[in-house]
Amino acid sequence: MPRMSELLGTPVLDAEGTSRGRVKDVRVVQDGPYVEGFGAALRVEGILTGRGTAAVLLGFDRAGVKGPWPLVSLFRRLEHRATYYSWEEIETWDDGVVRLRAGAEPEAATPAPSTSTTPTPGGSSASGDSSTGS
Amino acid sequence: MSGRRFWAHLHLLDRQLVDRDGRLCGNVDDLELEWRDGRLWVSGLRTGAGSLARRLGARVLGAWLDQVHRGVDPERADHTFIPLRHVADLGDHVTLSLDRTEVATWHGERWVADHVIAHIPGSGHASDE
Amino acid sequence: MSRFLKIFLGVLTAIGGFVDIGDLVANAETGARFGLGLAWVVLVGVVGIVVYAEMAGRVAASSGRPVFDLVRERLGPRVALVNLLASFFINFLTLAAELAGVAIALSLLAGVSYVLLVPAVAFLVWVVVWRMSFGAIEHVFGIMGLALLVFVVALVHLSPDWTSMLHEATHPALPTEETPFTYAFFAIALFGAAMTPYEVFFFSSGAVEEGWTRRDLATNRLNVYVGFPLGGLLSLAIMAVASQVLRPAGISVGTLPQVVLPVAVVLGKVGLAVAILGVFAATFGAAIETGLSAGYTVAQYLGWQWGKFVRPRDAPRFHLVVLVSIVLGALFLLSGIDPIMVTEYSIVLSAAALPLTYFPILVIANDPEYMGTLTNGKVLNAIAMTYLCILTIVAVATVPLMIITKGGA
Amino acid sequence: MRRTVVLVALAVAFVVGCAHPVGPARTFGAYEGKARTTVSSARSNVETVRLAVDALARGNSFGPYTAVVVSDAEDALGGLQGTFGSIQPPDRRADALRREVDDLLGDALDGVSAARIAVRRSERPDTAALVESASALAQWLAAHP
Repeated sequence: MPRMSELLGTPVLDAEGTSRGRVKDVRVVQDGPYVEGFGAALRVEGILTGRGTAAVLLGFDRAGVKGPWPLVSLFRRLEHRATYYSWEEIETWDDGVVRLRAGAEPEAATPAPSTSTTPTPGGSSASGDSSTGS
Repeated sequence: MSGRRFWAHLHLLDRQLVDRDGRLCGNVDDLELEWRDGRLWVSGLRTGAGSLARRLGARVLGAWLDQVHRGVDPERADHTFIPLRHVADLGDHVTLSLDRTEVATWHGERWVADHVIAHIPGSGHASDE
Repeated sequence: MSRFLKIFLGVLTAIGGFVDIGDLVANAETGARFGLGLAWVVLVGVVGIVVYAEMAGRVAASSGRPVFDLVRERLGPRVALVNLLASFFINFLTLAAELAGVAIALSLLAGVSYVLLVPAVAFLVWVVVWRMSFGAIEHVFGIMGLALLVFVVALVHLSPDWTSMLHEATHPALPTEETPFTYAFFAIALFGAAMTPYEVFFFSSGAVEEGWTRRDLATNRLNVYVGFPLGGLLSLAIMAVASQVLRPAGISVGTLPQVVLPVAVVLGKVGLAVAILGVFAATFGAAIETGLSAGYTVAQYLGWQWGKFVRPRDAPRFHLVVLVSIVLGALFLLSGIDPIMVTEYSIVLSAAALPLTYFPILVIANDPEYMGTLTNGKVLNAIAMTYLCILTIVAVATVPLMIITKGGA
Repeated sequence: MRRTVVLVALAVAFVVGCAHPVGPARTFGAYEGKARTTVSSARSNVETVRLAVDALARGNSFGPYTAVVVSDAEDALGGLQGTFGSIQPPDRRADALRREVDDLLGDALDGVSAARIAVRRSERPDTAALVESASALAQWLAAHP
């Protein structure tokens, strides 16, 4: 059985065999068949690829970290250098390499807010107060 | 199709595991994936020193630690794997519908509790007010 | 307990709990060598700890997550492991230094070598960690630590020339004996003493221990905004007294008993006894806090059950780490190492490691997924960002300065 | 890999930083500098003992505290004497300096030891020797800026 940690950090090649960096993060979506006790199953939806810096992991852009601005502008820029590919654009993942399909098109990493529900702020226990917190 | 979306690194990996009684019982050290119908699914969580060691780059040590976890389990069950059906909530921590005794990290806690802590007077009492 | 009393108690605890062996030694040492020429560093350090401790408390109250959980979530397991090893090592040095402080304080009353008292002190610290409730530990030692106010009394009793003292503090000049390097080195030591990372581990884990929620945020703010600056004032009094009494005699502080010597000179027997009690309480409280912090950091990195809010049997590995740390700390001291040197290294290395702790706190305090509506405001972020720059410069400068000045000699 | 290198470098720096401030001296200037550090440190210890003994004599302090302060200072002075004595003087001029400093340290240690003996016996210590030694040390420092 593969593990998420094996997918993360894997080199990504396009159809011509040119390197597109490595897998920086993996997006999963909860839209699969119903799993008793959990809800809809989690499907791997796509990968964020990029080169170098680990700054992507700080999630300044994707988590919507609000400040301070020098950090935000620096780390957002670094994070924007990464590109997102839907799992449909991936030809294969084996032998420790991810290969993209010919003509694979990147998408925006953060989907529009209407389709994306981020995890509840403050966790399950505090989520009740978050709306009344202010 | 719509549903909650998560980034593996940002929202799931390394989060605190909490059992059904609110007790801390390890971290999400990895996610287990499986192929079904040509798609890749998350089948459950991995926890325990073995998975952590693998992520830190020590594959052999990791496999060995996972084996130790299985070996010390009374039923030889693999409690380093937590199938999705036992995951009650994904938030800033991950809540399980299990008791912590059914999670791999309990092996270490139990061993230390029985062999060290139990021998010290007062280990079974909450602190004096 | 009435709400007012509880808040009052919290502020007193923050004042008394602010000072530990690092502050005692660093403030007396710099007072004796530089007069008030480094007083401004204490102010800078106090503002820094206020800003970041408040953030850590707010993060803990709004998400229920202590600092080291966040360090691993945001930095990943590898970087967090390096962070853990560094933090644990520095915390260990601090723990050893605090244990030595307790033993030395007792030796001043017993008249025997402090080394003989180290095993008993380590045992006593461990028993308190094992048996006493979190709230009791915090309040008892914090309030006993207020005995250090005797330094303020001594300063007032000296009736120094306040205007020239103020001038000295606001127009720092380099003493002829010193070089810019030693000045910078001691500035870093003072800064590290004021902003010691264990204070934040302890503060945020303590907030979780006491089950803080958003309702406790006002108390958090008051404790930090009022208590810590008053604690900083206490540090300045120690520095000022040393500069008034020890500096004219050409005394440089190399031992803990020298720190309380000015109080004996100025206030006599009773003052001396109170000062020793204060040193005892401050170091004992800090020994407990660093002992617990050893357990907090390891357990939080690995996801183990931690804390004093459960029975020791329910958090066995956490208690094992605490126990082993205290025992190793005692053994380290029994090897005959100079406790003041251990203190100096603990605070200087703390200064070097500050960004490791404070950067993840700053990121999380701005992350709406953890904080909901309670993310940092603009002004706070501007201050916090300035401090992050300072911390980074300090971290880079520490090791070279340590080599150039040969450890501040 | 790079991280390991950094960690090793830090460890080395730590050990180097820990090294005793008094190392070898190759020139007279360096030797004089070390003499200065030593004498200044000796003065600090003698003055500490003087203040502590004085406070005890006035009833401002108590025996156990004073005893600890005095024996700490005695240990420190013993250490200074040993360390300074083991530094190789680079030339003839340094030999004279060595004798001078050695005498000062000897007097300081004598005064402090006498104070320690008196304090441990709960006798009134003789502060005159301490005052004399302290001022001799201060004078030497003033003469060697």
